[in-house]
Parts: sequence; C-alpha cells; structure tokens
Amino acid sequence: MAIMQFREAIRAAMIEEMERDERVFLIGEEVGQYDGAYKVSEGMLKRFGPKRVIDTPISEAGFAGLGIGAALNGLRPIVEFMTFNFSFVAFDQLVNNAAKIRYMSGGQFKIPIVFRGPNGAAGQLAATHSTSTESVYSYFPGLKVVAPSNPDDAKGLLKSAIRDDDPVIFLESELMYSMRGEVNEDPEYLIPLGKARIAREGEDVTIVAHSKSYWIALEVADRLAEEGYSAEVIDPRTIRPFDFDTVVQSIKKTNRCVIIDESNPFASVSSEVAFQVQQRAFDYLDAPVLRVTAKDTPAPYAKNLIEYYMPSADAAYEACKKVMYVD
Amino acid sequence: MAIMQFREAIRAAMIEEMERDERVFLIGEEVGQYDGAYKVSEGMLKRFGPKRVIDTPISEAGFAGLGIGAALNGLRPIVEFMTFNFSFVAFDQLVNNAAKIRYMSGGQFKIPIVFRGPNGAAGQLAATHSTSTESVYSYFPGLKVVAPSNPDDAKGLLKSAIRDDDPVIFLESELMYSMRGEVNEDPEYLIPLGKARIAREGEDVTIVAHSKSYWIALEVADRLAEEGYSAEVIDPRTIRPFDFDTVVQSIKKTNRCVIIDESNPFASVSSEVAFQVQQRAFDYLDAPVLRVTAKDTPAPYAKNLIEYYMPSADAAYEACKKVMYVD
Amino acid sequence: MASKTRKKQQATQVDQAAGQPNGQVVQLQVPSKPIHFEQTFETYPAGAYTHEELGLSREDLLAIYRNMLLQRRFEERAAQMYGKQKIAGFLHLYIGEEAVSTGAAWSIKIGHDSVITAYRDHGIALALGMTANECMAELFGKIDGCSRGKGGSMHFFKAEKKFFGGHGIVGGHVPLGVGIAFAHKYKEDGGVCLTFFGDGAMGQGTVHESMNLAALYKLPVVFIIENNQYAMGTAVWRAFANTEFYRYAANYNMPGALVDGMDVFSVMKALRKYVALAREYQPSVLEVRTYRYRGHSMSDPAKYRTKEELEAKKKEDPIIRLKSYMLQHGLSTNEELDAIDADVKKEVQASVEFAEKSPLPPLESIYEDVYAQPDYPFLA
Amino acid sequence: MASKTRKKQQATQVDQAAGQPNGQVVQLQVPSKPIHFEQTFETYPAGAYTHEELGLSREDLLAIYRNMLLQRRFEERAAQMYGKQKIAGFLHLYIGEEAVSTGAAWSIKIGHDSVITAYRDHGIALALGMTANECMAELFGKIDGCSRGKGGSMHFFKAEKKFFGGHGIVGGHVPLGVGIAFAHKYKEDGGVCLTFFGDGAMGQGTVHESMNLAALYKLPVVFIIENNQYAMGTAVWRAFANTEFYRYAANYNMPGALVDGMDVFSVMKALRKYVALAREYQPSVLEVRTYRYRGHSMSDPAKYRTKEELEAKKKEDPIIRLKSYMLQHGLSTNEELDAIDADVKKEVQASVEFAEKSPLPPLESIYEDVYAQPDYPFLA
Ligand SMILES: Cc1ncc(C[n+]2csc(CCOP(=O)(O)OP(=O)(O)O)c2C)c(N)n1
Ligand SMILES: Cc1ncc(C[n+]2csc(CCOP(=O)(O)OP(=O)(O)O)c2C)c(N)n1
Ligand SMILES: [Mg+2]
Ligand SMILES: [Mg+2]
Repeated sequence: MAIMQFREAIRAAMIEEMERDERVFLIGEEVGQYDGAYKVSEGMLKRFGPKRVIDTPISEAGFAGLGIGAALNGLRPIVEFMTFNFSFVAFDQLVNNAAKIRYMSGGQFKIPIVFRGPNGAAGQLAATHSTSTESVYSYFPGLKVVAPSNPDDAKGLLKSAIRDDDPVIFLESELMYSMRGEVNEDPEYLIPLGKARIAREGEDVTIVAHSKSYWIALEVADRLAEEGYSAEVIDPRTIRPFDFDTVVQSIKKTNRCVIIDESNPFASVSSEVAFQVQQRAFDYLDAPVLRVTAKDTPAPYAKNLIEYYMPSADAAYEACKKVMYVD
Repeated sequence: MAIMQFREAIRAAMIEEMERDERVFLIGEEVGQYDGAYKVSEGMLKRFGPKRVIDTPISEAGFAGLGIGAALNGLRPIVEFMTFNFSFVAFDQLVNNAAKIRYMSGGQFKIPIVFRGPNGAAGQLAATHSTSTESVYSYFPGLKVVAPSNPDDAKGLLKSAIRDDDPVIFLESELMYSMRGEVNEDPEYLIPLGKARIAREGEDVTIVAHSKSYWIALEVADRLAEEGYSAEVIDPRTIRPFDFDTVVQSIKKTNRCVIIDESNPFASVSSEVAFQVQQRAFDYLDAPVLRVTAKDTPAPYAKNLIEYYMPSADAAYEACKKVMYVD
Repeated sequence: MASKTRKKQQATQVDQAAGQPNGQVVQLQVPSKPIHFEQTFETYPAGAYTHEELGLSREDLLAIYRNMLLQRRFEERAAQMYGKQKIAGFLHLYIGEEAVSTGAAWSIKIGHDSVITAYRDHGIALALGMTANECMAELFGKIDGCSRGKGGSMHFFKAEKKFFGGHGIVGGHVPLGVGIAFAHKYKEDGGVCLTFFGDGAMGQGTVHESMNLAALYKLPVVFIIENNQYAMGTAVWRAFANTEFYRYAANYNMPGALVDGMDVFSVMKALRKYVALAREYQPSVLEVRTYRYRGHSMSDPAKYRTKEELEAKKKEDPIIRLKSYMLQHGLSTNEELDAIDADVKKEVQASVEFAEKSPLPPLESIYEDVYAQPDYPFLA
Repeated sequence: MASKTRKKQQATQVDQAAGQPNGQVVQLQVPSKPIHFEQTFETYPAGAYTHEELGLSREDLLAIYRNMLLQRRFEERAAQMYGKQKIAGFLHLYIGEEAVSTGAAWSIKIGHDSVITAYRDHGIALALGMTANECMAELFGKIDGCSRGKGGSMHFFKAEKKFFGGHGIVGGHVPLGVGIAFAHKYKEDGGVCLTFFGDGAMGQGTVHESMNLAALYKLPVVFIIENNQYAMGTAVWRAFANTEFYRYAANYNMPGALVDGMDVFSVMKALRKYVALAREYQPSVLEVRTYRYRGHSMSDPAKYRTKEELEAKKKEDPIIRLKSYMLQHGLSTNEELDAIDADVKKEVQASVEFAEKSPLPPLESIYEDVYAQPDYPFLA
C-alpha cells in the first residue's frame, strides 16, 4: 500500500500494464512530450519512448479509430481523450466501430481497447466542457463503462480494463486527479469489472453513487449518522455492466434508495437504476426511488450557477430524509 | 382530411411550411435530384428549386453544422439525415452546437432547426444501421425530440417543429413511411410539442409506446380486450419534453404501467418513464413498471435473430398480464 | 516516388520525440514572393501494360480471369436471390468494379497484409479467397456465413485472410485502416493495409484525419479511392469542389496516383508500386476510376445517369478486356474460358444450395459475440 | 484571383440542379501522361505595406493602435484577475495576436458581416467593438456579461455585432461559419462570414468538410487559420504531415494565401482582397502566421518552446510595430501614444470595477436561455 494521487494511480496502472505487455500503448493529445494535459501520463514518454506513448493531432475521430484498428490487428491501445467532451467528435467510432464490429463479424475479432480521460463537470468550464457521458455510452451494448471514485479502485479497475478483451470507456475526473488515497501496489491487484463496492453498510437507506458523487454520498451518510440513521453507500464502480444485484440486495434490507449522479437526469444512469430497483425490489420499496442529479440544463459558467447546477449534499440529504419519511 | 402515406404527410408538412415561410429550406443527402433516399422529398426540388432543396456531399457533421449556422443567422433549416444512424458522425454538432449555443450566449440566439429522418431498426440492416437514437438525444437539455407514430401526428408535429424556435430532433421510420392514415389538411393544423395522445382509454393497465412500438401497443390492447381487459394506450409523441403528467394521470387510474420501446434498454426512454412513474405515482402502482425493448445487444442481420431482437407483441402482452397478475 | 514537391516540406522527416524537425529551427517567416506549389501524379491508364511486364503466367491470367468472373456470377446470383427474398436488407453490388478487387488481391500477401473496405464488399471478399459458400450463406443470414449471419451483405469479415470488413458508415472505417497499418508497423511484421473507400467517403472528415495521421506517422497504408463516379445518386461533381481525388495526397505530402480501374493490369501495376512503398512506410493515395453497372443498392433504379453512359462504360468491362487480351495474345481459347465460366457458375450454384441448407443461427446466439467476456450479464 | 490551376476543374461552375457540369459530359478517362498540378499562393509579408496604400488616415491608425492596445491591456488585467480568482475556468489569452483580430475587424462591415471563432475570443470581441465592461463582466461570471455569465471566457457572443462566438470544441464551429455564410447568400444581404480557427483545428475533419461545402456552394466565407504555431503544447510540425496550411485551399479549388499576422497592415491588405472575393461568392483560405506570447491557458507554463523563440517573436510585436511605424512616419508622438495607453488602462480598470459591481446571475436564471420556449417543463 502507498499513498497516491488519483492521477498517479492511473499512471501506475498504465505503466504496470505496459511493462507487462508490450502490445499496450498510449495515444492521445499531449500525452507524450507535454506529459498529459492533466499530467496523468507524466514521465511515460521518457520511460517508454515515442513508439508507445504517442502524441496526436486534434483528430479524435481519427485516433480513436486508429486505436480500434490497432486493437483489431492485435494491439491493446489506451486512447486518452483530453476530456470526454471531445469524444463526441469521435462518437461514431466508439458506438459503431468499437461497440459493434465484434458482433458484426460473428465474433472473429476482439477489441481490447480502453478509452480513458476525465468525464463530467470540473468547475466553471461552461456547457461544452462539462458533459457527463456515462449515460450515453452505457446505452450501447458492446461497450463497457467504468467510473471509479478513488485512487485504489482507479488502479485496480484500469488494470482490469486494459487486460479486458472488450472495449472499455474509462471515466476519470479532473477534480479528482489530485485526490490522495491508499493504493494497492501489487502488480496483480485487479478489481473485476462489473462488481459494485459496498463502501459503508447501513440499514435505513441505500445511496448509490459513482465517481465524484460517491464522496457526496459519504458526506450525506455522515450527516445522517449524526442523526442516528445509517445509510448504506454503494459505489457501482462499473456502469456497464451494472451490478444491480448488489444494489437490489441492499434495498431488500433498507427498503429505500437514493441515487446521486452528476449526469443530467433524462434517460441517464440514475433512470436505469431506478427502473431496475423498482422492477426487482418492488415489494421491498417503502418509498419511491429518488435521485439527485445535475440540473436539466446545460452547464453554466458563473460560479454560483454551476454550484447550483451540480448535485449537492444538501439535496441528497433531503432526498434521504424524504424516502425515510423523516423530514 | 385525406388519406396519406406517412412520407406524404411529412412532405406535406415541409411543403406547407416552405410555402408559408421562405426562410425554411431542406438540406441533406439525396433530398433533391434523387427525390430522397426514401422518397420523402419527392418533387420538392422541382417545386422549390435548388436554392431551397439542397443536395449535400456525405458530410453529416459539415451540413448539420451548416444548418445550425444558418439558423443562427436567421434561417429555419430542415436537415435530413438519410437515417439517424448517420447523425453519429455529426453528434458533436447536435449535442454541443444545436443544444448549447443558445445557453452559452445567454439567450442571444435562437436555433430554429429541425433534424429529421428515419430512426431505429428497419429490418435486416445489421448493427450500424439499426440504432434507436431517441434515448441519447433526449439526454441533452437544449434539444427537443419528437417521434410520431402515424401520418396525422407526423404532419401536425413536424409543422410545429418547423415553427418552433428550438432545435428539434424529429424521428421517423423507414418501415412506417408507406403506412397510410387520415391526415388533417388544414395548413394551420399544428399539434403542440410535448403533449401526449391518449390513443385508447382503459382501466386495467397503461401502455406507453411511441413510434412503431405504438402499433404493438394497439395490437396488445386488442388482444387484452378480447380477454376482457382494457388497456389505456398512450403515445407520448414527443420524447423531450415528455408529457409525464398524462402518463402519471393514467397510472393513477390503471395502477399499472408497461412501456414498449424499440430502443436498447440501458439508460433509455423507458428507464426514464419508469423513474418518473415510480416517483410520481408510487402509491398508485400495484406492480412494478415493466418494459419491452430491443435486446441488450447490437442488432443482428439474420431474419430470425432480428425478429427476436425487436420488442414483440407477445412479450408486451405477457408483460401486461404480469403487471395485472393474471398469468 | 511518384510525387515531387518543389518546396520541401518540414514534416516529412519528423521524429515526434525530437525537439525540432530535422534538427532545424522552425522557419515561419512569410516570404515576399508568391509561393508556387507543384506536384506530379502518376497515371496508370487502361491498355498500357502487358502480362509479361507484370510477370504473369498463363495460369496467373486464368486465375485472375476466374476470380473476376466468380465475383460477377456470385453477385448476379445474389441479385436473383434478393428478388426471391432469400436475401434481405441492403445489397450493394460490385459488378463492373472487379478489376479493382482482383488487381488489389493479386498485389499483396493475402493473410499477411490487411484489407478493409466499405459495405460494397463481396468483390474484395471473394478476391481474397473467401469461399462463395461462406459469402452466400452470410447473405442468407445463416450460421455458416462468414459472420455467422450477424453481418449480412455489408459486413463480411475474415480474420484469417486479414480481411477486416465490410463497414456501413461511409468513411467510418478509414481510421481503422490506419490503425491496422499502425499495428503492422508496431509489430514490425512487414504487413501493409489496403484501405478501400468510395468517392462519396471523401466528403467525410474522418478520411482527411486518417490521411494526415498516416502521413504523419508514416504508416504502411495505401488509401484506395474507388471512384465509381457516384455516391448513391450523386455524381462526384455535384458533391465536390475538386473531383480530382488523387490530388488530396498533396495535402499530406504523400504521393498520389490516378489508376484506370477497368483494367486489372493497370490496377496491379499501380498497386504493386504503392504497396512496395507502403512496406517502406510511405503511405499513398490512389484514385481508381471505375464504374458500377447496377444501381447503388437493389432499390435504386439509377435514373441519375443515362443509358448511354452505362453502355459506354460496359464497353470497358474488365472481364471482357482480359478475355480479349488472352484471346488476342493466344493465351487461351474461347472454349477454355467458357469452361471456366461453367465451372464458376457451378461453384456459385453450389453456394446457393449450401446457403439454403445452412441452418438459421440459434436464437440464443443473439447474445454471443457482443462481448469477449463469456458471462456478460445482459439486461433481460 | 490568387490561384491558378493549370488543369481546369469541372466543379468550379457547377449548377447542382443542371444535369452536367458546364453542360459537358463528365470526362473520366485516365490520361496516359502524368498529371502535373500547380497552384500559386499569394503572400502578404510583414513590413510591405504603407498606410497610404491602405487608405488609412492618421485617425484610423490611432484607432487601430488603440484597439490593439485595448486587447493587450484587457487581457493583462484578466490574467491578473485570474490570479486573484475573480475569473475561473479556462482563460486563453490572445496576447501577441492582436494584429489579426484588429486587421480583420477593420476589413469588414461590423454588424453586417459575421464573425465566428474558437475559445481564444477576447481579442476579436474587443476588435469588433464589444465593450471592455461586458467582456470583463462575462469573465467574472456576472449578469452584465455579454453572455449573462453563462459562457465565460470561451463563449463571448454579441448578436448585434454579428459575432457568433466563442466556441470550445476545436473545429466544431467551423461548419457554423459556413452556415452563417450560407444564410448571407440565401438572404442576399451581401454579408460575408469570417471564420477563424487555430492551426490545431486543421486536425479536425469538420474543417475539411466545411471547406468543401463552402467551395461547392460558393459561399461568402473567408477561412482564417490563425497559425500561432502551437496547439497547446504541440508544434504544428508534430501534428501535421504538411504544415503549409494555405495549401489546403488547393484541394477545394479555392484561392489560398499566406499572411504575416504580426503586421496589421498585412492582415488588412489580405483580408480586404479576400473579403471582396467572398462578397462575389468566392470563398478562400488564409493562413495567418502569428504567435501567442502566453501559454495555451493559464495553467500552461509553455515549456515546449524556448525562451529565445518567444523573445524573437516578441521583436515582431504588432503593437510596437505600428507604434514605430507611426513615429517613423511622423504620424504620432510618444506622448500621444502614451496618452492612448493611459486611456486604455483606465477603460480596462473601469471594466474591472464594472464587473466587480455587477451582480451574480440569479439562481433561477439557470433555467433561462436553454429553450426559446418560455414554459419548457424541465425535469425537477
Ligand atoms: C455516414 C453515412 N452517411 C450516409 C450513408 C448512406 N449511404 C450509404 S452508401 C452511400 C453512398 C456512398 O458512396 P461511395 O462512397 O461513392 O461508395 P459506392 O456506393 O459508390 O461504392 C450513402 C450516402 C452512410 N451509410 N453513412
Ligand atoms: C475536439 C477538441 N479536442 C481537444 C480539445 C482541447 N483543446 C483545447 S484548445 C486545444 C489546442 C487548439 O490549438 P489551436 O487550434 O492551434 O488554437 P490556439 O489555442 O493555438 O489558438 C486543444 C487540444 C478541444 N477543446 N476540442
Ligand atoms: Mg461511389
Ligand atoms: Mg494554435
């Protein structure tokens, strides 16, 4: 165990896997000479050389497709999007080529590729630089989607993603890059994709939250604890496939569910969780599933507006009180 | 009233609005000289000339963006995607430029543009040509999304969409283009966006279904009627904004809800409907909200597989029986 | 090399890791004189090459002839089967363009070099040696199809031939071709990737991004623009300000050439040269002018062109051209070539029977091939 | 016209509705000789033009000087305010590039012609006559900002100046510029659209799609590539196989030219010509070579370039150049120019006070400006 920043954990995962398997390489904008726009890949060009750490032009569709082609032909690319906002110019490559070629070929090809980079809002970056993309990518069968909330999970999940033979969308966060935490240093430390983590056990309400929202969940759980309520906090870690079993199990115990998610609300991950929970645990639910999300608007620039835009601990706390019928 | 094909209703809406307002024009691949890949725009080049019916290269991002720019500068474009599968190469234009520029400019610009074309599966077209896109577009605040199920709605809604000052994604269907129905010929016949249609009243279960799925809903309602059950069928018509009030009202009466939707399931329109219903009508629900969707896979080519892939009347019928606890 | 640029471009010898190109300081002053740019593009006209010059034996010629004919007969039958509703979805026929696929296949090491193309893919599949059986069964949507019935006409694939499909989004597969080439270079296996696409794909930005990436990273790829002069109903001149597509090579400091795609010899002549260049990590752009006799797909009556235009092009038919060539040069006889035709027809007929008999994919197989992970938990 | 193409291109006089280009049958035979292509590109070097030649009065020069200085001082203050956390998010400074924005603004009819650019947009906004107040307030995220505090640094807009933003997705706004020009032509209002983007945007396929569309439809647009030689930390030669960006014009049979962006006279000289061409529906591509003195954004220490390189470029400073020019030609005095500077500083200082005092947007305004529809039912 060592204390690492989130970005260091991501880097450690990449370095270990690149040391282990020379088919793995990193490609993206500014990943090499600049050491990464957010310094995630710092030192990697020096370590692995320009054959394996490759700077690109601003051609997301081009280099995402290049990665997919390379994966089809036996390599295991890690494609960095400077942020996932920019993946939208490569959308067709991800949702058609990465997601469907294996299927269309009757399983002749595997596509072991990881698309990674920061996702979601990161302060006052305005509308086009603040999109949470997990809901739209999770819609597409053929993709896997991962969104860790802490350095240790980030490392263990990224290593699994790199070793996975399917295309993985791996969502990080600018605002978490500097977050520190204990990280397992075992080079064989792998966290399986598709398994949720019960971060805190509780009896009165289940809070489901991934990525940054997870930290709001913990805060809310603390506040509730002060008042004598125990919240169970579940970090799904992987969005597709989603570990609904763990959530449903929890709700059979707590009978209540609140989802915190930075995504916009409509047809989002939180919608799906609610669908699954009400379908699988209908008789156990004592209250409707509630959610706290970003507002149903584009992200504004002004400081007060973007703060108001984001899901807040206050709103999540209220939602928990509401499903517990104690407000 | 006149009997028209779905494609003729779309065409009539475009022609009427182009006659009415010379800022309206049609642009897309093969819309002019070829009369439309699916003959929706047949005769329009002849009628309006090449200034207003414009053939494009295969540059969806380019001409979608061109349309948005033209809308910013005072025109009212109708952009046809040959199918919405191809809109994914223009995804950034739609979800960033069309959806967010008004917001980012503090409301200085309006973006009166309609993106239209067929959506979803249309037989054995395989994975990249069969995507239902309503869920991903509805995720984005700033867009409106419309998906009519019959010629009359198509005409009334498309006219409203063209007159609307916001960007509208208007989803049609190859398989419905030849469907005939009564169509109101009044040039001022407008159906407001965002209002559902209660297609059939009933007491025992509410079926929510848009576009092609609507016809499955009617079939199921017929089958149930034979057995003495009355299903209420709601066609939301507009997906964003969604008329949840009408659905919730209905469920307060029937206490049961089944959604039929050709989309893939994860984080889809059906997920959102379920979320809203369980939130707003929790105490009225006698059974979990169920849904019948396309399979959680890409669309296969083989005849038997694609049939199996699509939501079926049988499955929807079973779901209705299940929520009524009569199977 | 085919191209010369009078003004030497800095980027041609860039080492991304080094500080400066060619060790020099970047020179960005604006010169006071107008800048004159020139580039010369090789041409490979029809009727200009002999089999001797290409080193082709009589047997080679017969094999080439047979291969083009197989594509032709296969697709004629496929069209028929479409009429009988044995085949559904989109069916885009390659008829008229066979010299391109065959010429290309005869210019690479199949199974070592890679090929990727768009949805008009039957020709190249058969040229690469995929069997009529597996191809016809795929069109029929049967389990013995090359893509297990999941892909259909637009999505033929064959891993062992290094045939990477069969893709339906115009231009969308072009970056994949660059990536396949990237992997060849990375693995240093000496392979090249032929990346085919239509004239219409030149409207897609991804194609331009791909060309720059290939030229920048010096990847072993040959971009082959199959310019059959139409994208659906749109003639090239209605869609492009510049229809001389080979010229786009200049933008990326690559060699470009113009090839007559109605003569298999011209295609081979050009391909051999540019495949060899690609092996030395010099990518290139070939515009191959060809023509599809049929409509864009089965539903297209092709009213956007005249009968005369079509008939004129049919006079340049690549199969008839090779036949005439062989007869004129005493390399074969009408009887021998007729026998080949009969044999091909038998093979195609057998493929129809094979496809008929092959079972439909089992319903459970709908969940197979989505993920490599065997126990992926699909939503029910 | 700046360009000549020896080989006349068919598409240049296409009427999309007519059956054939120029009424001729499409000629697609492959010639037997290599094809030689040439194009000449005009250059607009620094120091080559006089104010007389440009018809500029002493007052014009002072206004131009003041405008460039306003941009400079505004951004220097903005950087300071960023340090004080009055401004957040990304802040991309334009310092060093002012001759481009000012030269462009002085070459069009502001409010009639249109302008669109990327996120490095303060300079052009101020050049177009947007006030320091509304710009600074926007940076502060206040309600009196030009975008009501919703856009921030990257998203300045001003409808009455026909300034269409301020866009953050590299290359994503370029098709919008084409569409804005399309509307000018459609409305026959005589307007043109200046479409600015960076060298980095040349990596985006949309830019290429846009150029083809503009050339095909003959739209009144001038594509202005602000080549400041870097996209974030990536020098142009590390991202492009061909860094002579004006040459891309040739692909679309447009004229292209190379302009020194450190001399406002050169920019004006070039812009006037190509704006006039655009008014006759001849689009063009101008590569303007310029340089940003600061890092890409506030967080960028710009280690990817040498101090010497930066210092060398600063010697070409456009503001100092104009100052020297005026002093040398006896058109102004040090005192007069200093007074302008003082005046500009006051204006900028006042904008800071204005921005400070302006209220934050009310929370309810988060739901405003999403839709034109006043009663849109947002999800709660
Ligand atoms: C991105 C995208 N847009 C539109 C289409 C519909 N479409 C299919 S084929 C085609 C024409 C392509 O022409 P070309 O590239 O010249 O190839 P050809 O059919 O001539 O072989 C079009 C527009 C598509 N498949 N993908
Ligand atoms: C599609 C996309 N990819 C990446 C980015 C991140 N990014 C912002 S600015 C920039 C560099 C752009 O350079 P250039 O176009 O030369 O403009 P300059 O900053 O030099 O003015 C990058 C990579 C983005 N905003 N959009
Ligand atoms: Mg074609
Ligand atoms: Mg730049």
